[in-house]
Amino acid sequence: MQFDFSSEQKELQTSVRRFFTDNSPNSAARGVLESTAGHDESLWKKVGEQGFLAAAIPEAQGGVGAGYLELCVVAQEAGRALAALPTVSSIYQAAEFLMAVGTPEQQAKWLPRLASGEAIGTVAVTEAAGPLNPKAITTRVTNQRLTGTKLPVADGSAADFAIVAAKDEHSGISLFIAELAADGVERTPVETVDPSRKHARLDFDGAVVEPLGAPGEGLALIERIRDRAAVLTAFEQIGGAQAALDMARDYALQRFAFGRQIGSFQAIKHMLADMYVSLELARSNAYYGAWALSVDSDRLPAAAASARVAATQAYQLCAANNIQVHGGMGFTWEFDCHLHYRRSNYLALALGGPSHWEERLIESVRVNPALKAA
Amino acid sequence: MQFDFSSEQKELQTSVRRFFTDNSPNSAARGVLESTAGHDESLWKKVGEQGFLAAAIPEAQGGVGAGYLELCVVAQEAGRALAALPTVSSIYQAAEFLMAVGTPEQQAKWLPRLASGEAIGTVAVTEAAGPLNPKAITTRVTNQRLTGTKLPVADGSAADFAIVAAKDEHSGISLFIAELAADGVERTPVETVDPSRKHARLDFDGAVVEPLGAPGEGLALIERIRDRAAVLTAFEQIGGAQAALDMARDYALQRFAFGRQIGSFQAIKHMLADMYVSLELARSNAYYGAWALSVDSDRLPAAAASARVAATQAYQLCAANNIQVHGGMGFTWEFDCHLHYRRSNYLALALGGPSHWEERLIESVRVNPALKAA
Amino acid sequence: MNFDDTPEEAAFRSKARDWISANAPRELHAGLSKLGFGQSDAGVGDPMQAAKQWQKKKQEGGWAALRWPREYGGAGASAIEQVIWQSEEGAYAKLGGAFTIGLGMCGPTLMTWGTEEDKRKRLPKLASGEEIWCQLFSEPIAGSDLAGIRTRAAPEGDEWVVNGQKIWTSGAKESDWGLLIARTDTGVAKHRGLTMFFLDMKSPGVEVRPIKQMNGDAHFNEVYFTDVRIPDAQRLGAVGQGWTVALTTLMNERMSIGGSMPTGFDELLNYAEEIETEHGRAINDPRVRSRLASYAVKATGLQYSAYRSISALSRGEEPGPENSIGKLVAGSMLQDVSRFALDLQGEYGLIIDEKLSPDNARFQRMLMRSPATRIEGGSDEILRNIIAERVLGLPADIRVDKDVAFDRIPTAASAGGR
Amino acid sequence: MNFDDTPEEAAFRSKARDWISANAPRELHAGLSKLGFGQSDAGVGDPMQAAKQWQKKKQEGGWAALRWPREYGGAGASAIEQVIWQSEEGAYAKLGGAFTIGLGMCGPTLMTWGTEEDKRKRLPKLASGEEIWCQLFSEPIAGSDLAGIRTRAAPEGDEWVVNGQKIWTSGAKESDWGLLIARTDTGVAKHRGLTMFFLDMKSPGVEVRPIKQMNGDAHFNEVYFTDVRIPDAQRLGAVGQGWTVALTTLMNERMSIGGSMPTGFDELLNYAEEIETEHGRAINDPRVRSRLASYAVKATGLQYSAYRSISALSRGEEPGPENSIGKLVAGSMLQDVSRFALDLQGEYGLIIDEKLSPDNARFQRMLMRSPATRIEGGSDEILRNIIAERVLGLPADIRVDKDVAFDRIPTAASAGGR
Repeated sequence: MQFDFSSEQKELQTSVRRFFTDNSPNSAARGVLESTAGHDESLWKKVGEQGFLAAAIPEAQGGVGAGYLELCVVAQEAGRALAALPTVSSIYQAAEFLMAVGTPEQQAKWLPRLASGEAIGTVAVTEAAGPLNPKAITTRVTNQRLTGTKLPVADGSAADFAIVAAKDEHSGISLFIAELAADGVERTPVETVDPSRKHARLDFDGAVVEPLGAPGEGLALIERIRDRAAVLTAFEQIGGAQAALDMARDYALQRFAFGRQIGSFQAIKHMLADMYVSLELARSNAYYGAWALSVDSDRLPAAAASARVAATQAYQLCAANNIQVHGGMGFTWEFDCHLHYRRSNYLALALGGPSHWEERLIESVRVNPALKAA
Repeated sequence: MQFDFSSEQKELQTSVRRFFTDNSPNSAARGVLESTAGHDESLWKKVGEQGFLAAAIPEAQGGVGAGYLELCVVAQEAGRALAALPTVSSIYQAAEFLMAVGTPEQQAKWLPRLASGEAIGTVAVTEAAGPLNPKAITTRVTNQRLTGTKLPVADGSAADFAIVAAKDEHSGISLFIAELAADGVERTPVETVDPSRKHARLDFDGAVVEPLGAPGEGLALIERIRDRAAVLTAFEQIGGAQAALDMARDYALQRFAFGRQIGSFQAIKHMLADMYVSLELARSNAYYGAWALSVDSDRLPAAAASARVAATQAYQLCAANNIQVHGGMGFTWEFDCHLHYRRSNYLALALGGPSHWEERLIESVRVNPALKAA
Repeated sequence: MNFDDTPEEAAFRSKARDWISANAPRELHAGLSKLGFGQSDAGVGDPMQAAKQWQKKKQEGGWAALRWPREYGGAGASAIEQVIWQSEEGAYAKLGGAFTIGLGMCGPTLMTWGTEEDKRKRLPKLASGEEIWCQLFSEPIAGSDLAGIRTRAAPEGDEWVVNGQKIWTSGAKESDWGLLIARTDTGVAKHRGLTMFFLDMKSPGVEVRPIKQMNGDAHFNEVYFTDVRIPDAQRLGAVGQGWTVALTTLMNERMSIGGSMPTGFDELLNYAEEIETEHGRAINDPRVRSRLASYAVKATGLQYSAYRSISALSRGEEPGPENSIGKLVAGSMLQDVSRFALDLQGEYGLIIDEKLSPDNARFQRMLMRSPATRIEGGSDEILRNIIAERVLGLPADIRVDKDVAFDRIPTAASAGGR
Repeated sequence: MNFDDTPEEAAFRSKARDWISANAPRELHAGLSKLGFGQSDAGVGDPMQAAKQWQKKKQEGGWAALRWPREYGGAGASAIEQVIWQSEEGAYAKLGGAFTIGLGMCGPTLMTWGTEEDKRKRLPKLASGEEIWCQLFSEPIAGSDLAGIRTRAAPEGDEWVVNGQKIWTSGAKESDWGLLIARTDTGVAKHRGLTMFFLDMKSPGVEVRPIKQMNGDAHFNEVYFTDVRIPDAQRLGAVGQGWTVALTTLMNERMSIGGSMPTGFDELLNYAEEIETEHGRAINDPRVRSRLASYAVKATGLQYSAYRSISALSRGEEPGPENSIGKLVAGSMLQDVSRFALDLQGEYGLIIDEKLSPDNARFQRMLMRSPATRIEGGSDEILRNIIAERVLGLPADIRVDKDVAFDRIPTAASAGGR
């Protein structure tokens, strides 16, 4: 048993962290947030060149083939750096769908370009508020033509294609690949709680699509891929939580009130201790998720849900309390606290909200009690 | 609008408090807890003589007829004093059932003796773990003879009669009065989390009973009376919570560590502040419940549930944190902290647990949105 | 214990209701009603103009500054009458945000510490909405530690010359007058070297810069003072007595009675009736019900606590530090409620757009506004300290800045610029 | 990252499993398995005898004190081997409670600070269960503030004469030896006047009085010292170095690796499969599921954090203060879980009777035992301070008792006996 990243993976982490420190200071995320840019294009290009995105994509398909543990390392640093990149949509989801059920042609067409960052893929599932179920999907495909509206679609304006969940001709939910520059697709930016990762509304009016994976299996596939994405997203979340905790700690050391560092007051000390505890619980759950993902364990659903639930709690707590420690300054646009607050709330909902994952956790633990604590 | 007790009621409170201080120090509750005594008999006698118990029982039936606000005042002080008395069973419930649906004969037979404390009544509903519903009741009455087992029954060993919920001959749930000294009744003490208010197991084997209230209305009646009892119990709970908070505060002032009063550490200060906040929220909800009870408002179900939920939270928090403030001493048998811890957990479950009341609160608020906050 | 109106109260209520129905800007009601916590656009056109119109009308009708004496532009009403008025005014009260600081804090401070002439000249214009006031207390270096302010006021003839910077000043841009606390002596202990003034916000040397908040709004400002001159006649209280005067202001902040803090409970309850979860209608989902119940008792607990305060007030008692619980409870609850509501919406909850988001983006706006509630007007930590010390009688924190001359108190700079 | 055994680990596991299956007291397994947190009667007859038998057998088989060197009675095994052993030992480990303090804290302290002779004489008997040790640290006046102890040790020839009182001493009645920290100088700062000893618990002048706990058990004791004589040879570390020695003991407390704290999660999950709520089977009730999920991530988070510690340990890193999270999280969770389980039982949950209560009164016993968890071995408040200061690098609390001679530190008595 070795429950930690290897020394090679830790070296990778050091170099990825250095890369993001150099190339993605918070000001870069802020730049995207304050502009209409969909993401940080120059960073995306560099990240692609480094091969970071391609860690889990096989060499045969243009990737690096290093593995999921390496991709977790990258995700954690991207989260820490607040990187304004389409990671969740293009890498943690679109590439995974293609690897899981894409035809050789689909894989050959897209995977190398996703791996290099040349192309961006996304997933278009949601149409309305509430849980994801067949009733919630009204978008429809007839004769390979898609009609309906999806929102919010992460990176919907920048993406080259979207994997769309729609009703097929037998009224099952199936997946389709829609190229977004094609006719019959209209994209409109949609404002979300975290504009450093832009979203769009996609209106399809007879756009040509091709099927992805087995017909009628759409929701099951989404669930399967979301488990994988949940682990990777959890690493973005713990990276972000760590950054928010570090910010808060540094400020508590720096800021004086009543003639003392505010970090010398137990109210602040214990708040920070609770943030740390929450983060460590999340980190340990995420490690387990990383292991389950890396070996394709049958414990992945439970491990992914645990990683997701704990990471969401930790990042939301750390980001909110970071504002609290900063006092009034924490609530200004000028300070970076809100970047983490926004990101924490975006990531909390990106793959379905906390309550969805709580449900999935309990369902999975019942099926596979191996996850139960000793 | 006058949202407070009147000055007469406050004077009553002062004298009731003085009475309990003189006659029911914590050592009295401890005495009952450590013995096989069912309750504090000498205190019960004195309380009866003072007419405290009879506050809400009409003069015509041997009571004082003062009103429910006065009974709330008494309940709060009884809770504060940890009084080892059958208040919840005999006064808040048995007397209420009789006043609500007793025949004139039943009322005449029992109410004056309940009012004076000469007789004790109780309620025997529960038979098993879990929610209260028709399935949970297997006790049965045939030809006015009761067969089955009830536990835990508060004050079951000391009570003269029990109001028993049982299946009637049409398989509806009805209420019956069973005299407990009669043939066919066996009583066995049952250990509970708070032995300062003893419970028993009652085995009925063909005991003679008489019906109380309309047949088939048992569960509805129980619900109706429990709403009333919930308000009164909430006052016992906030009285207890106040006492636990006071104990903790006093200890925090008295105990030194690191050369300072432990009450000068923010960790302790803020814990006590949170206890206070919880108590004030409970107190205000209880006041509203008292008003609704006193005027028989249609808002009583919602008000009672709110009072109950908030008071349970407050007493459980204050009692547990009182132990925490006391450190190791708080966990000894010798210190009184556990008396409140026990009582808080007993009262939390006495009329059905917190989740039951949460359910009832939301159901009632939906029916009567007047309770909704402004 | 009585929740119903007495006959006198009922008469007052009906009078208020009639007057409102005859005079209120009914066309604005719908927009104001749906305006949630953290939302600023009620679609009322120029909000300041609408606010001033409503305030002036109220004053003419005898409904402004209800509890102030008539000679200062008020209505001489009782605490309970004010509560009745507020419940009748309802959503229209949201028009009056610009006057909250002036009516709630500056006016009462002037009432206690100002000269008769000041009071007769300034208070009626405050009551009528003609003049707007702001409160110049916090500084970048002195938030929770308010007595640590550094803005200097130096005497020069019968004037004071002020230099320094204030922050978190609501409505500074629109204000005519400001209530200013400044340091007049750095050689004595921090609480002893302060003095209170009021000043014309149009004085030369006053510069106001809005602060953009994380939610995009800009309700707060920085205010810079460069050689600003204030006549000594505009001093409130003695030189060096500023802290005592400030306590009056802060006590009156707590005294802003009546409508308790918004908590988000009603909005969540209503929303739960409308939407579906994985277990059917949200209101029928036991998980949602349980959360709603624990929110419910907080919301009603705060509301009834406010009623208890009013009852105490109407018996002539002063509102005490126990009123600190309102914001303490509501602040974190708002944050919690908004997160919970977004969770119910799933991925769609990300959208923050009045036209697309469920319920007019109410919960998204609440999410982005609520972190400030736990900070502004006394952080959670300060409020817990107030309860612990002033309600429960626990010892003060150990103070390293007490009985030390202000200019010798440790600061970030003196600690080596960390 | 690998959760599976390496071939060497698998071989070790299978060896351990075989040995246990051939040697463990199988007849006790059922009783030990159902023994919950806060329950003491496993139905094993004389628990001390059963404990000593099992420990002796383990030592003979080479499975006791696994990580200790062989020359001191241990097995020279690795951290991961110890974890594997613990997972295989399973419920039988519950037999060994009496040795926890000795093996986990006193032994390692002796290992670091004792003479070679001490170690060869005492440690093997500790490892074999022949001798039981207790730890004499806390005092009535000094709990969280451990360095505030007042038990005096005065030198007399080559002996020390000890007077004073200790408290919260687990197993003092059964112990042969005790690890004692005493004050040898009251005129210097509090941390500097302490010295560590070990002593024969049968020495004249040692009196042990059990403390009855709120749950009726009596695991803890008071220990009184009246002119107890300890040879100077039984001093550990230099005179005045006691605090440093104590830190070794406390660090080893954290080092007690492997099985993480009980949290109550598994028990609650199993129970939720069995019972009904108002919404059907508890496990299908969304409210219960949501609570279970938030407990689940704490339980697994603690378990995997323990694995991370073990991995760090097996790389040769010392376990640090981050291990404080275990008890901090588990303590309040146990209290919460037990209350929640009782709530599910309704009024019936009041009953605390192994024969009547659901699941063997497991949750009732947990309710009555769990408040102690948040206090013993470092209160929640101390643990948060440790994390804040030693993990996050925040400043220490302001200390009024530092750099002050011990006998001049303020106490309740000096403050006027409040």
